[in-house]
Amino acid sequence: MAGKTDFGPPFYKDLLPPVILKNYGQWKYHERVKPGVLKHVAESGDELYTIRVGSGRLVSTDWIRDVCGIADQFCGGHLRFTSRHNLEFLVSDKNQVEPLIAHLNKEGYAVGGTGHAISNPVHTQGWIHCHTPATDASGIVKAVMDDLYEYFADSKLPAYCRISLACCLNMCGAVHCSDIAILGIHRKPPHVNHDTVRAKCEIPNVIAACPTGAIRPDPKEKSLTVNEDKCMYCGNCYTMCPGMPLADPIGDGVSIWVGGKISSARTPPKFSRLVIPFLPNNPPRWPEVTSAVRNIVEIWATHAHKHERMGEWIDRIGWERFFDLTGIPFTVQLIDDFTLASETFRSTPTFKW
Amino acid sequence: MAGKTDFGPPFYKDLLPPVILKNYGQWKYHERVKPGVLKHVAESGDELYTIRVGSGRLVSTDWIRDVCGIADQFCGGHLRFTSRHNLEFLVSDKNQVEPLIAHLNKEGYAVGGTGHAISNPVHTQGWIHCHTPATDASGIVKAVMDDLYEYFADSKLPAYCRISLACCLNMCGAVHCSDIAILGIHRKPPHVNHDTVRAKCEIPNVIAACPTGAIRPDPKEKSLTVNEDKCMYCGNCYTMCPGMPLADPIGDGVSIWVGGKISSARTPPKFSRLVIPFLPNNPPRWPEVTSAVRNIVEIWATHAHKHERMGEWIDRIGWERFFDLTGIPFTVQLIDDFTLASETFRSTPTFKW
Amino acid sequence: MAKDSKTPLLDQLEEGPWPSFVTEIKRAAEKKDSAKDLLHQLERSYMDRIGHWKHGGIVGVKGYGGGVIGRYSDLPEEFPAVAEFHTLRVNMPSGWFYTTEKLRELCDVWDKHGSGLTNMHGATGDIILLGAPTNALQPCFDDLAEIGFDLGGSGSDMRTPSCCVGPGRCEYACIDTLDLLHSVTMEFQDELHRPMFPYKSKIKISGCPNDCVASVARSDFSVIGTWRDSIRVDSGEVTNYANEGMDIQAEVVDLCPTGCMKWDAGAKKLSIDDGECNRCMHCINLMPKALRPGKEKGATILVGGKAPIVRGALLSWVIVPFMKMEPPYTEFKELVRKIWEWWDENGKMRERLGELINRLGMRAFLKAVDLPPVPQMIRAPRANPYYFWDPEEVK
Amino acid sequence: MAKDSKTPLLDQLEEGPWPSFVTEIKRAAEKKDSAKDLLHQLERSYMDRIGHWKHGGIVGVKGYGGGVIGRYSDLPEEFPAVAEFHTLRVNMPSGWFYTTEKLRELCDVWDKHGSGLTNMHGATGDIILLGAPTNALQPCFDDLAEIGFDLGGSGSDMRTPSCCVGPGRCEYACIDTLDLLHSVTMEFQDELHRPMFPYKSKIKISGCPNDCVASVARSDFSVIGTWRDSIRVDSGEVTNYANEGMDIQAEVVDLCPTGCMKWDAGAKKLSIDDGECNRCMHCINLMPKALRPGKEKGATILVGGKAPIVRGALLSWVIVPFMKMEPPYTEFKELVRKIWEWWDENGKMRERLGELINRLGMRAFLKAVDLPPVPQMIRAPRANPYYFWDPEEVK
Ligand code: SRM
Ligand code: SRM
Ligand code: SRM
Ligand code: SRM
Ligand code: SF4
Ligand code: SF4
Ligand code: SF4
Ligand code: SF4
Ligand code: SF4
Ligand code: SF4
Ligand code: SF4
Ligand code: SF4
Repeated sequence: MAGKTDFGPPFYKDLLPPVILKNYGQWKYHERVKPGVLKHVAESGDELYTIRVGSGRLVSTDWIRDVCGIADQFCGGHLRFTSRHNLEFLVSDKNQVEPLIAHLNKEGYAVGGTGHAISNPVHTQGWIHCHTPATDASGIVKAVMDDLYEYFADSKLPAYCRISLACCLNMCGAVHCSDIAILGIHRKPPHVNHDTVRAKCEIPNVIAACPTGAIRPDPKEKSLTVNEDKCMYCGNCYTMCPGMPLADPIGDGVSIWVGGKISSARTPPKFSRLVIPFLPNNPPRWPEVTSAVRNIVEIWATHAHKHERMGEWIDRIGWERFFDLTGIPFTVQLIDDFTLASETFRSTPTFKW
Repeated sequence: MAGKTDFGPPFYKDLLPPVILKNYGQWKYHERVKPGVLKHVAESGDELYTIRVGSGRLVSTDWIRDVCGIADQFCGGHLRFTSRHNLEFLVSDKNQVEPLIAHLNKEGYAVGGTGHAISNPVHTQGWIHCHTPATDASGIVKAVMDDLYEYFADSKLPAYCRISLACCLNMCGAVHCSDIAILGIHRKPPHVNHDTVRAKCEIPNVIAACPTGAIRPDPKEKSLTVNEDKCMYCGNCYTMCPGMPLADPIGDGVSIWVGGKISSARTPPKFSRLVIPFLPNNPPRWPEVTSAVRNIVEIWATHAHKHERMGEWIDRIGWERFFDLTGIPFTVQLIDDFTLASETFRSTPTFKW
Repeated sequence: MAKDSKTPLLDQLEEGPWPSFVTEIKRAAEKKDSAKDLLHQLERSYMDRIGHWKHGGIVGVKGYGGGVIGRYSDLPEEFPAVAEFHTLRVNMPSGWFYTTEKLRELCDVWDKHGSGLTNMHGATGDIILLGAPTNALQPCFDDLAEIGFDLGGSGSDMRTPSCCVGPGRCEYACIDTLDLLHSVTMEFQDELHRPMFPYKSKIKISGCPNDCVASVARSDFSVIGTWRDSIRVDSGEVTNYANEGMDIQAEVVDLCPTGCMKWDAGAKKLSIDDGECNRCMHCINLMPKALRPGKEKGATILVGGKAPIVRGALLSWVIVPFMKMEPPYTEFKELVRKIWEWWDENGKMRERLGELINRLGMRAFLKAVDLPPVPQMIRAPRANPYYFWDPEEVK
Repeated sequence: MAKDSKTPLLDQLEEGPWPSFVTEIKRAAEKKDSAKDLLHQLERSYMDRIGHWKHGGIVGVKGYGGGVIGRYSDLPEEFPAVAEFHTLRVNMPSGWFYTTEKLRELCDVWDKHGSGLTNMHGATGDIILLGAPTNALQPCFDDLAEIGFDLGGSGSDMRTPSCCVGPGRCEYACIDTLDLLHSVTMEFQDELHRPMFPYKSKIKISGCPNDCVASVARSDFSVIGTWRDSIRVDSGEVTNYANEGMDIQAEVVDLCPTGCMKWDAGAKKLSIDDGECNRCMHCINLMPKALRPGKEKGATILVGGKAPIVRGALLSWVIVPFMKMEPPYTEFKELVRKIWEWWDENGKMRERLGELINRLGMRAFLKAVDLPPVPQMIRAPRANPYYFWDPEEVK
């Protein structure tokens, strides 16, 4: 078979459970039976129960075999994953729902994440596998979700609350439109290793890669220099050139962004916005991060109207009130100075004290 | 007295009528008595009536003497002008109000412009006195206001409607935040007159003045060339250098912008936005312009809620609906492609058909 | 319109209810050749659909670098009386208040030296004396000085500042706009009269957020009156408005942008959660007899407003949420000076203050002029992760 | 946590209710040295507060330019089993549906060649097989091919597209997301597997404006299902929701962004002015039994979404308000090709589609790909007067 290419992914129809094949595109409505459990009803009257289970995403083949075992037992050998990396058991026999949940509870699986909950944080590689991280991904996510577990297991928030994490501002976690985004940031310019630069890097490409024009040729060294005043630690140069690492135990850490949104329900998609410019990397449990996130979640949950997402709530009360209520200090880093900065300035004397 | 400088404008207190001097800063409330007439009542109980009169702004000393005569007769020799160049007669004796109005009507003055009206269009020099105009100012304003006179003389609109005009995109009329802005535009690049450029212009300054970088040195001519593809006819180069005129009978004309706002009442200030990219210069009465403006005013007046400014109405119904209702064709020029363009694109599938 | 009229196009603009500038030019033309030539050159423009003025050279009066706009006809042979046709910008009094006496003096001077045509007023606020030859400028200014009228700004200087009518006639005024304007104008006479900056700089002062002088859109420094405490409510008058037919729920409460008002239609009682009010003025505008701004008054200072040249129009941005505004306005004047200094040091030619802040960043600006960052400055925090750290902070 | 544990920091992450990735690594570590070294290198990172991976060189499998991310430890002496630790991106099936049989086959292959660790799934949607040495890549791929799993994208190619569950389980689906995804993936196998573009290009497909696959934020091509006709209303079910305690006025009508709904609480009657509805989904989301999308279904196409590198994050922009989406999806595929061609010709290295449109202007883009300008493309028209004219138009 060697040499076979471009045959594409497995054909989805071969993988769908019978109830879906039968009712494909003929779903009529759904109900949220209880946290972690959805019921979809087809035009035909057929029912499909979904039991959602939290996943650490970084899983072993043993874990996959475990959940396959469960799917064999309760779901006719079918399961799926969600766009946020949760696992979903697809049950067509209503009588299997409670036994499945009991089994899952017994085995310690995390059932939840539906409705007005905090679902699985989309996240990235961090120190597990990437070369540009400013923080770890899986570790913070684990710490944050342990802390916020009640909001995964129950649907008691005013609205959806999507938390995402990216370990550097490449933002593989697509955190930029999350209710709460946790973003690894570097705070020190790259340290130029001239030997590596000479050996491994195409100098014009590295210069071109810098969004702020901070990189200049260093003709003497046949290498590069960085104008440190202009560098905002994006790591673009490092992606182009291994001779410019910027990771640093003191410089690196985490920033918090809030109010983003993807769906167009009620209000259009929004970007998340910076509210805490830096929290230190404090493994294994990043207590500064978990408590900052919990504070924001809880202040929002207390003050928001029903169905009001984080960003919708802030739009209603105003950012000045957000900082007030959360007690988060307003610092100069939060004020934009990139390309579209002027759009974020306030051009009216109407604001709250 | 020659050589006296820096003595500043006349001291305002020397020019205020007695009723104002007495009640300065002690005004309690006002009423809009009828179109063109305001009544301000002071804490002391004193009353001040304002009768507002439209002005063409370009007036002769004879006219000034005329209105001074009226002010002597009815207002103890006091009058003022407004920030939109209307004339205001300040009457402290209630019994003079009706006689004054009768007199004004008899003499053909335009009384009105208060409340939910179309007040005097702020405008500029045009062909009267400037060197960069793409249209005339006073002529269009006269034609438009003749046409819309009913909305000046009466206060029958849903809300304020501020019309402004600027004869080139320097926007001396500060039209950029008007409910309806009439803006002169050039559509042809400057025609370079090498002799004048050599004689009168500082080449580096001219190059630097071009916002799009369209101007290059022409070493052969010791002058300049314009990359016509990059030129958007702002006239900046002409302001710096008389050797680059861009006025043209066919190229020049008028564009229409809507939905701007200055006050922070209800909603923050807004920029006006382009809805008609070009109408020809058709003096003396610019019929295309007057009918375009009337159409917009009337569609707005018919559809807006009470107290809803043009821009607030459009924000509520959406721009797609605005084009629908007004029948104005949507053309590619309306789509932004300047610095902040991406902020104006629609990032949601939610819109109206 | 006479058949043999020499201005058939313009003549059509003498008809209709709106006051006619053509009539005014004709009135002046009866006395002044320059006004007559202006009329005919304008008629030519109406035929040609093009202006007939040339770029102005630098003209002016002794001791001043600005205040006069030079202008030359491009058809000087045909219209010799407007071959030179410069305008003087004359600084108006605060709030555009006049006595008829003062205005007549002005007319006399202008009839003596110029075209007899004016703009009452220019878009910046000046009295525009429209058209005089070069040699008339100095004598005209000398006579103006005699009657106490000084020139306004032009070129790269502080332009003539302006203000709304404020305490002169408006019950909403939270600051003394007329006095502040006069004080500022007198303080900065040098900056007004002698171009010294990278580009023009404008100051406009409005007594409340209605911003009747459009400061937020067209001045580098926008001063807008506001208050820190609660709206003053006269419940009896609220009831009166309701009784007179105002739909307080629909017209007032539902349009309140912060949703901080409640109307109890049965009890005819209005309540305001003042902590959440953003002082937009809407409710006060609708019920001036019943509602008034609070008593702890001052101004919000915004900077950076401007028209599109060169990098796009800007609305001013909040940089000081609240400043007390009492004579002699030292805090405000010092802030203006400090900002001008920074702009002067860093601005490129033809770069307005707002554009400079955009180029160097709000942070650099705030640091340079020593203002603390507060959330009132922004509509929203940044959405991009491209922010800088001072090496001092990274320890 | 054992006192003599060699991973005291990571061990703390085995506690707590959320599933533990540490436990997973340990499980794999029981069988695989690479997993064990990963664990210990990670512990080191937790101590050092810094990553220990080096920039990856180019590694891959025969015939493909992408699909593998090279990765090397910067402590290869200490952790030799992860000295080379490349990941394979394996193209997932539409909607992430699996049979246990298929998954077990996958596990077997991966246990044979790699670390036994995976991401189910990567942020783009691939199955990530996390960590194998260079020499294992080809054999691993060969075995994957055997069981019908192909590689996904990496580098400057089309990335593995993804879609929401759509008609598989969701009553809101206005397009067949699963089928469209499969069809597109098969159509563009070459673009997926062989980097040929200025930079990466992503396609994501959501069945309705809820956008459960976050296409608007993280794909160059966002396909979002919608409808052209009216929301289907089952009045009886509306009444049921009301009877069951839903406050339809407050929860539904008041939150409708267009204000196009009315609720007659007495008659329990809901009416929708569908002409003004913008299909935001809110009311349908709240009352799925009572309200359903219309019947004339298709998709809105948006382009340009991306993360911040290099010029800032972008949300996708509407370029086709409505397109029918029926197999074989020719219109959509042709549009994608046309756009890629334009991007390929004009884009600089590392310039995503959205950035290119920003640089050259939406107008140039629309012209090049032959799409008519419509107001649905914009939130608002331009506010600046800096626009161009084609000399042809100026006559
Ligand atoms: C399974 C999944 C699709 C998939 O193909 O995997 C899915 C499934 C459903 N979504 Fe979703 N959404 C899924 C990711 C998303 C995402 C993407 C994301 O979070 O990254 C979004 C956009 C989030 C955002 O706006 O930031 C999303 C925004 C929605 C919304 C809009 C919520 C809002 O009010 O803004 C709804 C409507 C609702 O909740 O009633 C919705 C509704 C639904 C419904 C009720 C649709 C249906 O009728 O079946 C499904 C059950 C929701 C639930 O969890 O209670 N789904 N949904 C995804 C589950 C992810 C998870 O494991 O948690
Ligand atoms: C006289 C003048 C100030 C001056 O120093 O000259 C003035 C005077 C008043 N304005 Fe104004 N405004 C004046 C220009 C403006 C401007 C500037 C402009 O138009 O260029 C604005 C901003 C316009 C905008 O937002 O685009 C302005 C926005 C307002 C508003 C807010 C309207 C809104 O709802 O957005 C009010 C409140 C109201 O109308 O109740 C207001 C209210 C008032 C009041 C009622 C204030 C008072 O209590 O005395 C005055 C009478 C208004 C009337 O005409 O009915 N004034 N007002 C200006 C008259 C100009 C004219 O001749 O028409
Ligand atoms: C006379 C006046 C228009 C009028 O008919 O009222 C005027 C006339 C000119 N303006 Fe203006 N501007 C006038 C108020 C304005 C305003 C409104 C304001 O001040 O509130 C603005 C917009 C606000 C602002 O400054 O941003 C304005 C923005 C401009 C600009 C663009 C500035 C920018 O930064 O975008 C230019 C271009 C330039 O400076 O080269 C300009 C340039 C000019 C020049 C000097 C043309 C030039 O480039 O040489 C015009 C001379 C015309 C002439 O021959 O008399 N004028 N100009 C206004 C001054 C009268 C007065 O002093 O009272
Ligand atoms: C594995 C994955 C994160 C994860 O843990 O899930 C990932 C990992 C990397 N991404 Fe990513 N990206 C991953 C999804 C994303 C996403 C999300 C998405 O696709 O929906 C984004 C944001 C959406 C977008 O593309 O705009 C994303 C935006 C980036 C960027 C910034 C791109 C931009 O235009 O802003 C980079 C920087 C680059 O390309 O140099 C990047 C670069 C990288 C690199 C290749 C680092 C590099 O510069 O060499 C990372 C390799 C890590 C490793 O060693 O495995 N990755 N990356 C995701 C791919 C898994 C998969 O195939 O399923
Ligand atoms: S977000 Fe940055 S550090 Fe994290 S996986 Fe992506 S590129 Fe690597
Ligand atoms: S980290 Fe980013 S900003 Fe700094 S030098 Fe590298 S590319 Fe430029
Ligand atoms: S808008 Fe332009 S043409 Fe009109 S007066 Fe101002 S600079 Fe001159
Ligand atoms: S008109 Fe404006 S864009 Fe055109 S060349 Fe002159 S300065 Fe440049
Ligand atoms: S800005 Fe305010 S204080 Fe000044 S005139 Fe207008 S309403 Fe009165
Ligand atoms: S001033 Fe504006 S925000 Fe304050 S109560 Fe009145 S309407 Fe509401
Ligand atoms: S995007 Fe719409 S169709 Fe797709 S799963 Fe979400 S709600 Fe259903
Ligand atoms: S889909 Fe949205 S806009 Fe349409 S009726 Fe429902 S809530 Fe209103």
